[in-house]
Amino acid sequence: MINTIPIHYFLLLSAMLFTIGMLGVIFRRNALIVFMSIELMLNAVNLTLVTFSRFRGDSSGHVIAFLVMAVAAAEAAVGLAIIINIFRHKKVVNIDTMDRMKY
Amino acid sequence: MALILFFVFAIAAVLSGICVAFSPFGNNPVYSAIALIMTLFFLACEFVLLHATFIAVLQILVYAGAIMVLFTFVIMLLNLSKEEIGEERLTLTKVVGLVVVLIGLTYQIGRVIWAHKVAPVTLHLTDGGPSNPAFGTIQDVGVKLFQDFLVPFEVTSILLLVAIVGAVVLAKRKI
Amino acid sequence: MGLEQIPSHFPILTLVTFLPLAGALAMLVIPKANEGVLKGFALGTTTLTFVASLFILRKFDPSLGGIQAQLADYASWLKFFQIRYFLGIDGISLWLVMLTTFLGPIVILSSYTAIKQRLKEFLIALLVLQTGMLGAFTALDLFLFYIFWELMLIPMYLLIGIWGGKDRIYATVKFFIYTMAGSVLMLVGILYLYVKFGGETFLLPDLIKKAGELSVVEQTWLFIGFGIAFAIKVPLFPFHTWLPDAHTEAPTAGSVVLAGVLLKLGTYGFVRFGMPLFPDALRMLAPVIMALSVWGIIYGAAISWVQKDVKRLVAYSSVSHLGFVMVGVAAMTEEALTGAILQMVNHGICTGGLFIAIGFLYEQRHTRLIEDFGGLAKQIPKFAVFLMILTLGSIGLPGTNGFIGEFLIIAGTFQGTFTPRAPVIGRPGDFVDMAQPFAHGLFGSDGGMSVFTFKIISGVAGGLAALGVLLGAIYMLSMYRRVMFGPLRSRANRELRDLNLRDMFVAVPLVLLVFWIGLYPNFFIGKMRKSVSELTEYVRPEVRRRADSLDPGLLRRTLCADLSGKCPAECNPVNPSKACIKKGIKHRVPRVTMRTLHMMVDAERSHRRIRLPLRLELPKALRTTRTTRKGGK
Amino acid sequence: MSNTALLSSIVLLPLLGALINGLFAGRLPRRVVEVIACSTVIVSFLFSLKAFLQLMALPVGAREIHAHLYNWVAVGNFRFDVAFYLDPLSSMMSLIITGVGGLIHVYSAGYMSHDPSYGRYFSYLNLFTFSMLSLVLGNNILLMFLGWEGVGLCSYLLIGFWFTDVQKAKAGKKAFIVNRIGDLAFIVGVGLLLGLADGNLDFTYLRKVTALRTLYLDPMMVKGICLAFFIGATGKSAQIPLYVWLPDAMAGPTPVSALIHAATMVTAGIYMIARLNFMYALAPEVLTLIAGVGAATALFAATIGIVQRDIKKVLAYSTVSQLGYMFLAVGMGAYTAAMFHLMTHAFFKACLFLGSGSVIHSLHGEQDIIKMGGLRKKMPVTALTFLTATMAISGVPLFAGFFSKDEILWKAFTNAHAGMTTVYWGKIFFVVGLIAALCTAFYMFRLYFLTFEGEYRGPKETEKTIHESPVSMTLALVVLAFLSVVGGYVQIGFAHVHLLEDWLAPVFAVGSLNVVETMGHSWEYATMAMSVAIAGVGIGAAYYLYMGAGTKIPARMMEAAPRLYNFVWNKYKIDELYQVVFVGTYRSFAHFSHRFADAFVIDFLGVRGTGALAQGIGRVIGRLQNGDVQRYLVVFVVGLTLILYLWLQ
Repeated sequence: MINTIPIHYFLLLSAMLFTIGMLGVIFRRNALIVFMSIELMLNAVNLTLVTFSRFRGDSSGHVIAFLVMAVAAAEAAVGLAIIINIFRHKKVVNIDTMDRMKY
Repeated sequence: MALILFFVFAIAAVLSGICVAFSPFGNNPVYSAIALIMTLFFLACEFVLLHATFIAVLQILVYAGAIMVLFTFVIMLLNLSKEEIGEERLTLTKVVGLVVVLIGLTYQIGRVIWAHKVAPVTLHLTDGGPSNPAFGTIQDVGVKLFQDFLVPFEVTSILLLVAIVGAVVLAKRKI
Repeated sequence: MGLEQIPSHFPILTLVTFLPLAGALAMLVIPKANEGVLKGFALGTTTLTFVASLFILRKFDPSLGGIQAQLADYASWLKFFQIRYFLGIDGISLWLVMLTTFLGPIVILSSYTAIKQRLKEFLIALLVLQTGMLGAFTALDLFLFYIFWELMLIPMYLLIGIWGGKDRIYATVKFFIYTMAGSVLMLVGILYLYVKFGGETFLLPDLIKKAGELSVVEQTWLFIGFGIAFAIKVPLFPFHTWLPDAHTEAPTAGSVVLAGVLLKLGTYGFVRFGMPLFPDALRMLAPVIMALSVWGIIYGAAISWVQKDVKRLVAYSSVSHLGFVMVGVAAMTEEALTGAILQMVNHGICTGGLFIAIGFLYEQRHTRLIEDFGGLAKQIPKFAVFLMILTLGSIGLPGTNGFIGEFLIIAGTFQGTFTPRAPVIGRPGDFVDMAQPFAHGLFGSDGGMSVFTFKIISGVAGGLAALGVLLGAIYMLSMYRRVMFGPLRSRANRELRDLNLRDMFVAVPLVLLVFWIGLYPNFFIGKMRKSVSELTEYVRPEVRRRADSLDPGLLRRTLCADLSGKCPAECNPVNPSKACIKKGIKHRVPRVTMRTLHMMVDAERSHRRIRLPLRLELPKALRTTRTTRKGGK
Repeated sequence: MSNTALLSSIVLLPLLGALINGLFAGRLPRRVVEVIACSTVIVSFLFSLKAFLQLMALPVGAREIHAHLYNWVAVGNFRFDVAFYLDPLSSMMSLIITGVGGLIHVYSAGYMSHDPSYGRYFSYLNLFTFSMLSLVLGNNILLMFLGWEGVGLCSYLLIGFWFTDVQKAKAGKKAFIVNRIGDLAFIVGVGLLLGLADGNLDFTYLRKVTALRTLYLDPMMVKGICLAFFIGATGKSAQIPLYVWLPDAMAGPTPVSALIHAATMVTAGIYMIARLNFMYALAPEVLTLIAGVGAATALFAATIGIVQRDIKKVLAYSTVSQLGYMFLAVGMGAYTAAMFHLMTHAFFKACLFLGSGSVIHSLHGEQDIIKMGGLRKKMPVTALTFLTATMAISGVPLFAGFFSKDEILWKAFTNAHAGMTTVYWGKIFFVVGLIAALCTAFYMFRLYFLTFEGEYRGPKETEKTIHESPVSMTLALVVLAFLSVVGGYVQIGFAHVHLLEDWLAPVFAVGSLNVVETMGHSWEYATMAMSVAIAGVGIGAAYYLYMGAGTKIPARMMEAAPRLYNFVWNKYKIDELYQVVFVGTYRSFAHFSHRFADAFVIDFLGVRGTGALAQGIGRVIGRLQNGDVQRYLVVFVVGLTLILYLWLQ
């Protein structure tokens, strides 16, 4: 018994991480931390994908997780570039100051 | 045994995850970055528990390695002062968000998960592993990737290319 | 479908429709600076279009019926959605197409010197607009129609917005949004029809065939959806307030096209789509439409009387005139509908001409206020004659076109009072739950409008519409007097120039048409007769039933009974005098009698009391027809 | 010459003249304009004469000439032709129109010789003749209506001929619009009639229909139609309540007043009712109403005429009054009497107007009779012809007016038909007519005495320039004066032969069926005696007050009852009343509609209100889209939670 882990444990872990990430996105003003929280959420999702992949015995979930990583990489690259750009203009990285929707 | 490992890694991941979003050490994003790296690491451990060795490796290499380096790079580059970081502010929206997330969403998700308790996942540490012994290996995932998911894979490469171009265009002062 | 059996012929309709668009495309390559070439090219294109449309007139066969069935051009277009490119023409759209092509060169000529900036774009917009209008008049596929309908909107929007007056932006946005709001409702209606019948067709004839399956409630809602789009375009009271603004701000050419053709699309829409697709709904809502349009006639006339701006005055007069047209449409008699279609053309000529005349003054004086003019008749006599003829045409003086249209509408509406109608509107029960309280007042308990009610309604409508003839004279002649008569006061007015040769080319065709339609309208009526009678018969099948049931011999105009001429006195044909009976002279029942008797029969059938002077024994001829009528049902 | 050619050339020749003069108005020499204008009408007159003779040659029952030109409108049930129809009635009318019209054209050549818009004037005048001829010769009501409105148009154009004068232009407009009120009723009548008559408006057809099928026609409907047509007639023929335009119409050139507003156009209403006598026979109540309105108008207008000072205004009110007589006759079912009076009135009233025109012409536009006097010596021909016509209108025995007016009064006294609730209506109308005759004799002779007798009262410097008018003008005067003497003899009853009555009998056959004479023939002489006596009293009073010993009395009467005088002098303030009641109401309605209903309720509240509402909603919702990503996320999470909550129930 001790060697088996019920699947919903993984799912709960994923949900907790996801919730933490979401709270981070909602609460933090610092754009960098918001970004990292997003990464956290992505990882939580990855965990779910991998869990179900294991559960179904089908490694397609791994592939999706791989693709998610690629997307996360792209997102991080572009997002950080945007942050740099905004920082140059406004000298702050606070997300609640970025509400003009166009520059 | 596996359960113990799971709990250790899970608790570590959750704690460091909390440190990412709500760092007890201060507002400096560096703390968050380090906490994130730790979270990623513990998650990689969880992946291993799930027989996802390839993903676990990628998690360390790509995520903790490449992406997080980019983050720290940017953090260093911006070199934010205390004033620039500023104070956190609690607004009505945020409070509403907190309440909803904690009570509503968590309750809902938890309810779903408990309602759908399914058969326990057996781990490879003991007998009765997956029917396919190669599950989760590079070979297994690689075959899938280059046969069934070839087009998404190639599209991803285009995405990355575009992201590179975009990042360069955005971050550069003058092109 | 049978589309493949359409005889192949030269696609003249497509040519006429797209010639202006082709011209507009060709004009793109002409450099901006060559204003003369641009104008000449646009004029040439529109003239060519008009000449080409004369071939339509020649090829048109007035003896053929069918909705838009003639000279059809067909091509499959978006196969997946069963959308077809299908143009056709019939007696109803023929004259509107001719009016559009006729006004084309006139519009270009009238703005020859008026437009100082962005001439090329202006001309292109006009040409594109023309294609849109022609397409809307000829399109047979509802989707295609919608495309053309919206295509007209954009050039008009630009015409008002760029070359307009002071408040042009306000006016053009109002025009655009107002019209757009209506057409969206129509689009919903079109799509509903399409989906309802299995997504197989957008073709009008097919939809008409299937529309019988619609319940009255559906018909009513669809009619309201289509109707609001058309009512805004007409514009029917109370959807009219965009019109004065748009007219006042639009450049002359824009006003002419707007009044001349664009507004007709509303009334045309009612005739083309409202009538055949939703006949039951139309019959039910006819009193409402009549009431709105009669009120529009009086209201528009009253308001235009107190306008200070000539253009606004004429714009409000359009509300009044198109009220006439709508009365004619709602009356649904053949005479009134003919009058309505003719009146659309008349309004295009007269009001179009009036706008040209105002543009002529505005171009020289840069004012449209009535008080700035006065006594112009002395200074510019030719112009005075031109304006007088248009004024007379628009107030409906006999001998001019306006009279024929207005008279046919008024008299035709009165005819409604005398045409007893089968008292069923829609299927009993269909409608009851939707408008019970409304129905109680206007309709009988069986859901049908009583003969008597319809008599009263259309009689009152006809009488009030006739009031428009008087009110029209009041505001038009007041305007004419204040602008043209009296002493020539202002110095600027003394420098006005009279019509030159180019203006004469604009004025003379309009004037000729005014008199042509006024004195020999049969040429115009003859082409539309078949289509109109088919349509009215479709909407009011009881009319056809009556015609069928009558012995054609009795329909001759011969009144007296006795054709042999032996009858000594003109005696009562139903009860001939004893002397005649002795001599064996036979009398025929004159047509009038037949009709009166029919009225009695209908009244008896519907258990309604119609005041008739005399109780008669029905003659044998009628007894048989009565049974055939029953049998035929 | 075929019938078609004959009839259409009668009608179309003046149109040809109008077109030529109209299109080349400025370019033709005066002489040519004159010749074209006059010759077309005169040739038309000759053709009318020829047609008249042709008609005479036909047997009595079949005196009809048809001329079909083309089918005008044919739609559905309706079918109207452009076709002409000559019967005794229209033949008589066409002779009057072209005859008197021709004379007036010739007269105008002299009268208008100094006017710059010579061509335009004659073009209008010819157009009028055309319209009037198509009115009387049209074979259906619609063609008649074409002429009916056409003459209205020409009247409008000619009243406002000198349009630089705002008052004149306004008078023209007023005439047209008041006429249009009548025309409105006319159209309604036509619309109703079309339903009864199955879309056929030919007079011959209608006559047969009504003669044949009195049984089938809804009597109320027929009465409604007849009433509508009568309202149309009150507009054109200037009866109460629509007479107000005619006095103002005197703003036009005097020959126009003579031709249009005295001799021809204003009689169109009488002609129309006479033409439709068969229908009015079915609506006797309407006939009584017509008689009542006619009698009231005759008296009412005559009383206004007594105090007027403008020579043309007096004549205008006199015209209204005389038209009242004609309507009285029509209403009594005495159609022949009405047509008889119409004819004689055309002669003497045209003569009077032309005479006044001659006076005005030589006085350079002076129209106030107080400033005239003694003109007989300077203008003997004018004075003599004017006197002749005055005697005719006043009913001096043996002059034309005597016969015709006497016949009307006699018929009023003796006729009765189904529409009269009591035979005493006729007696009442007779008495009213008699009083009106008294007034007529009085004011006409007052006019004559003030203008032509006594001493000249105008400014001295103009006195020298007073001269007799040229031959072209006096010629018409003489001819018309001659006609106003002999015109009455066509109806005089020798051995039971009344030329006019016999001539018109077939036309009025149906109409006079229901009319009965309640009194013997000998009463004719009694009424005749009464009217002669009344005329004598009127003339005597006028002589006494303006020529004889009592010249001071009018002024004293004026002072004695200034209010009454002013009230009558201001034409009972009817114009002002109409202005307030109708024009004022309409104007307030228009302003209310414009400013409040249209600009405020519909446009501001309705249209712009909708726009503002959309904008307001947009603004409220737009606040959600403030760019705060975190708020978006919260909203998103709330939504997600709700969806989950609902979905997982």
